[in-house]
Amino acid sequence: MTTPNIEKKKIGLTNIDSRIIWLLLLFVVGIPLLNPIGLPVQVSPTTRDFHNTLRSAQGGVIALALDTDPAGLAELGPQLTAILHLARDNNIKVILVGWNNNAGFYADTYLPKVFSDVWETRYGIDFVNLGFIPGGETGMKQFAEDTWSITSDHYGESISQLPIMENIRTASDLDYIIEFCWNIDLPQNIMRQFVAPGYTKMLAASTALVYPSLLPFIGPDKSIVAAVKGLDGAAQLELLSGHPGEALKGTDAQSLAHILLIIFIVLGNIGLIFRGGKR
Amino acid sequence: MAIDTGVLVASALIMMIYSFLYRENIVFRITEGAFVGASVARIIVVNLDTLRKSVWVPGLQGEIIWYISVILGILYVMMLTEGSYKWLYRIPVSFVLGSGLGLALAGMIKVSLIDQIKATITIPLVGAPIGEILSNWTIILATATVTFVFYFTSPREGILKYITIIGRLFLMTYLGYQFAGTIMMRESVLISQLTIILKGQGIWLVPLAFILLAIGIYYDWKKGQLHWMN
Amino acid sequence: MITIKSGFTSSFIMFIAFFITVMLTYYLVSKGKKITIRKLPAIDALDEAIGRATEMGRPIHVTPGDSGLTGLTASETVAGLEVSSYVARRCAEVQVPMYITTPNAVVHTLQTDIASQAYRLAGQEFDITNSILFPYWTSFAVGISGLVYRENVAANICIGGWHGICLILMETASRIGAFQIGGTAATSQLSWFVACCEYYVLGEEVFAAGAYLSQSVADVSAIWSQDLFKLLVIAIIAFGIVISLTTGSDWFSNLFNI
Amino acid sequence: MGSLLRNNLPSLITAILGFFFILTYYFTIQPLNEWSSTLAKIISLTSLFAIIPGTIILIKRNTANILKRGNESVRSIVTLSSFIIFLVSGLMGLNSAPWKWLYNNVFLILSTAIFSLLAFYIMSAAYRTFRVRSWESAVLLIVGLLTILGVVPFGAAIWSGFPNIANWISKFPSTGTARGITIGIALGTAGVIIRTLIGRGRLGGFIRGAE
Repeated sequence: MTTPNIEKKKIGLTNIDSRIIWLLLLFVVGIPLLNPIGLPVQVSPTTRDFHNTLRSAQGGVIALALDTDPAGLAELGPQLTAILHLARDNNIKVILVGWNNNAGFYADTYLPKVFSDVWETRYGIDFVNLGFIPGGETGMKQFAEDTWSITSDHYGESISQLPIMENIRTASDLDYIIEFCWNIDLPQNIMRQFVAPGYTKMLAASTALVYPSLLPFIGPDKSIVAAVKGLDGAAQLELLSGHPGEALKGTDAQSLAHILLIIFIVLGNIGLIFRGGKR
Repeated sequence: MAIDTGVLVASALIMMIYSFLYRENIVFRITEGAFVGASVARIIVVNLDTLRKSVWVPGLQGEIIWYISVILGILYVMMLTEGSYKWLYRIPVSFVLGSGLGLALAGMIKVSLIDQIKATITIPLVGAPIGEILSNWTIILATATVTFVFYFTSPREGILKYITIIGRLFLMTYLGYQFAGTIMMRESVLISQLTIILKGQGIWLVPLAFILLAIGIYYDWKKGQLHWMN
Repeated sequence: MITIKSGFTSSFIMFIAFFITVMLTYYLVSKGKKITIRKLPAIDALDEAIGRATEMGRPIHVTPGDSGLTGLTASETVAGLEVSSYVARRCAEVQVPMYITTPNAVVHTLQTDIASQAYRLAGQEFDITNSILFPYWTSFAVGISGLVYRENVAANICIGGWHGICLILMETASRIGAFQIGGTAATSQLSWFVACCEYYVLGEEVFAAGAYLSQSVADVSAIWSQDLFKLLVIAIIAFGIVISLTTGSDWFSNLFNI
Repeated sequence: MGSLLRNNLPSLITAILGFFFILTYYFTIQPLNEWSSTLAKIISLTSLFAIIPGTIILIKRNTANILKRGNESVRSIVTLSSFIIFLVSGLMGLNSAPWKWLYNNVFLILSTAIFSLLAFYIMSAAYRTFRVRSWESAVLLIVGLLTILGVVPFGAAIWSGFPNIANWISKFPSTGTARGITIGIALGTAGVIIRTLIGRGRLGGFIRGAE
């Protein structure tokens, strides 16, 4: 193995060793996790919209499309839990699917968090885990046109044995599809295959990263009816659903990490001023 | 108190990955290898399970039409051969691309073009409070000028130069907004990882990790390989 | 029996209009109409990167991004493949080892073939074990970081469609002092390319990069047709606003509902 | 004959399928629309096989590394053994205890841990990059800071106006800009797709196998 050619560099305010910054970040995030400060959380209008729209589906059936990578679960996982709680409290049936090949396993992890006490009796009636559907956009078209084309759920049980699927023959029998957005591609695929042909309406649960790209599509008369964003949105949703969880605990740590970032950006710029604005 | 092996292994793995932040080392290399192998195996397992559910089980009931996909799929192997039949691997590729591109194009024109134009020209521009009207004009101005920032076939002269400047202003606003979102998302992921370590038995491993790190730094310093890095 | 679905007439007309624009510009460019594309320094720097690798005797890493060939990122990935093809050709000529990586299985089959062809044109044999598939985003991130670090690459060329993990690759490459050329159209990633790369193409410049490199009729005409269509879209928006401001009626915007 | 087929069959399939799905998206054409779901399922299942060449290359590469007994051999042994362990436990069934344990405590954790490296890198990259050298970077920074302060509870605790500013930025200038970008990218992508479907342009050339 060859040794990387790292050159010696001057030490100063504009070039603090990255590893020192990283160590500081570890402490700044870790300490509030151990000792929460408990800053109050305000519910933003977008999250309230999302909550009201979801509750309007009372008594209906919604599909949750878990198209995220594991890393997205940091934000989408708390959102998913809160949405499942809301669905259970408002008597909404949920169908969990996904075009990411992890989808079945996520559902397997998150459904018991909410439904563990009624798993044996209500699985297939109130909630179902249909698992992974291959093929990306092509697979979405297949599911939207003919829901029964996927033949069995994640655990291999035939779809005709599941009472919840009895009346769900195409996507138009769904009240909403909630897309768990991790990148901009998959939500747009859902818009193209589920919303534009008029099958069903769409809600978005998105990471803070992808939310800006979804902005032009969000609105009561546009493709995405309402959206919830990021860890802050998850915390607000937990507050609204009345089941406080992981997200509310994480917001303090997030606040402090941002303060650290702001400090470092300011430090970098101060160093720049002292050196006369040259790089 | 029972030992939770799952959390201990998980915490150890997280710290082994973070050791890359100091520098590339044998611990990281082992984790990297384990993950690369695991991710390949996982996809194979999931794919086999999907095939069992969608091809094998219906096949037992006489629906053999899905075996077409197996025949097409096997052609991917031809990519590895050298010879006059290598081109056969492009047949499944062309199936996947043809359907994917066709579906994408048809829907894209509706969702990303027609709907967006409609949304822009139906923004209320009269009969609302003045603040809202000005804000609505901001949307239109942003859409129009940003489109010109990426205009390639004519030089940026005359009026186009000023349009581009306004466009870049809006672009920077958007990038700033997106920058904030990016940071928040990344920090949430970090928080979720540290929660796993700190909220369970993984916290026992933290002192051990720092001791190992200190030993590593000491040896690097002795060998003269400890450099200021930025 | 053919009937158009309700609400899709306007989309279909738009599709036909775009199709005709693409075909017409293709025809005009192939008949000799000159279209100049803005100069892109990053693409000119590819040769510099390969030159550095030759001097140092170290390999090159090139990747068309972490995206696939369907959906929105298709065009970025295609541009990335175009760049890979060019780099492979030059690497074969100067006999610099080249690694090419991707997380997408379909892209992997194509890129392996493209690299082999480029090498064959230069009379060389491409070792296909240097075309590596890490079939998952995060395994891709960690795999290429390890690869770049251990092989001590001289240059890291990462033009393509990126979703998030590019920063892991670029930070690692800048740690070992590799020469970096990158680019993407994903707005969430733009700032990191500015931070880490010596040369970069940003936003829709990526689409132009492919055309700039190949100068083929189809690619150049596509850039032209995009620009023409942008003008059309702006004109439609302006016309719609003027109509609604002057007459107050919404007949024009209703056209988009049919 | 052979070369004619080789050069044209793949691009012909691409074109036929592409226009088939475009037409059935806009029009109701019987019986084509009834076939489209079946066809979509067959193609979706086909995409599962694309992993094969990559896997074979990976195994080949790692076996070669082990046989060379170089620096890479330790990592290659780990790669192959983890591949086999995951494969075997997965073949025992996706609900078997070993697979669930491995998936939740190794795969999910490693995947997220690698991604969380970005939280560190982003910190140092932001520190190094975001120097106010021009009005453009100033705008970017100010908007970024305002948004952060508007979203996290800490900002609202300082001044209650921050959430409103963040909401305004997201609702108006960002929406407009994102729309402009969306239109641009849609046009770029549509251009590539049409060129590919008619067998021209780079991707069309790749499918044809032309160099």
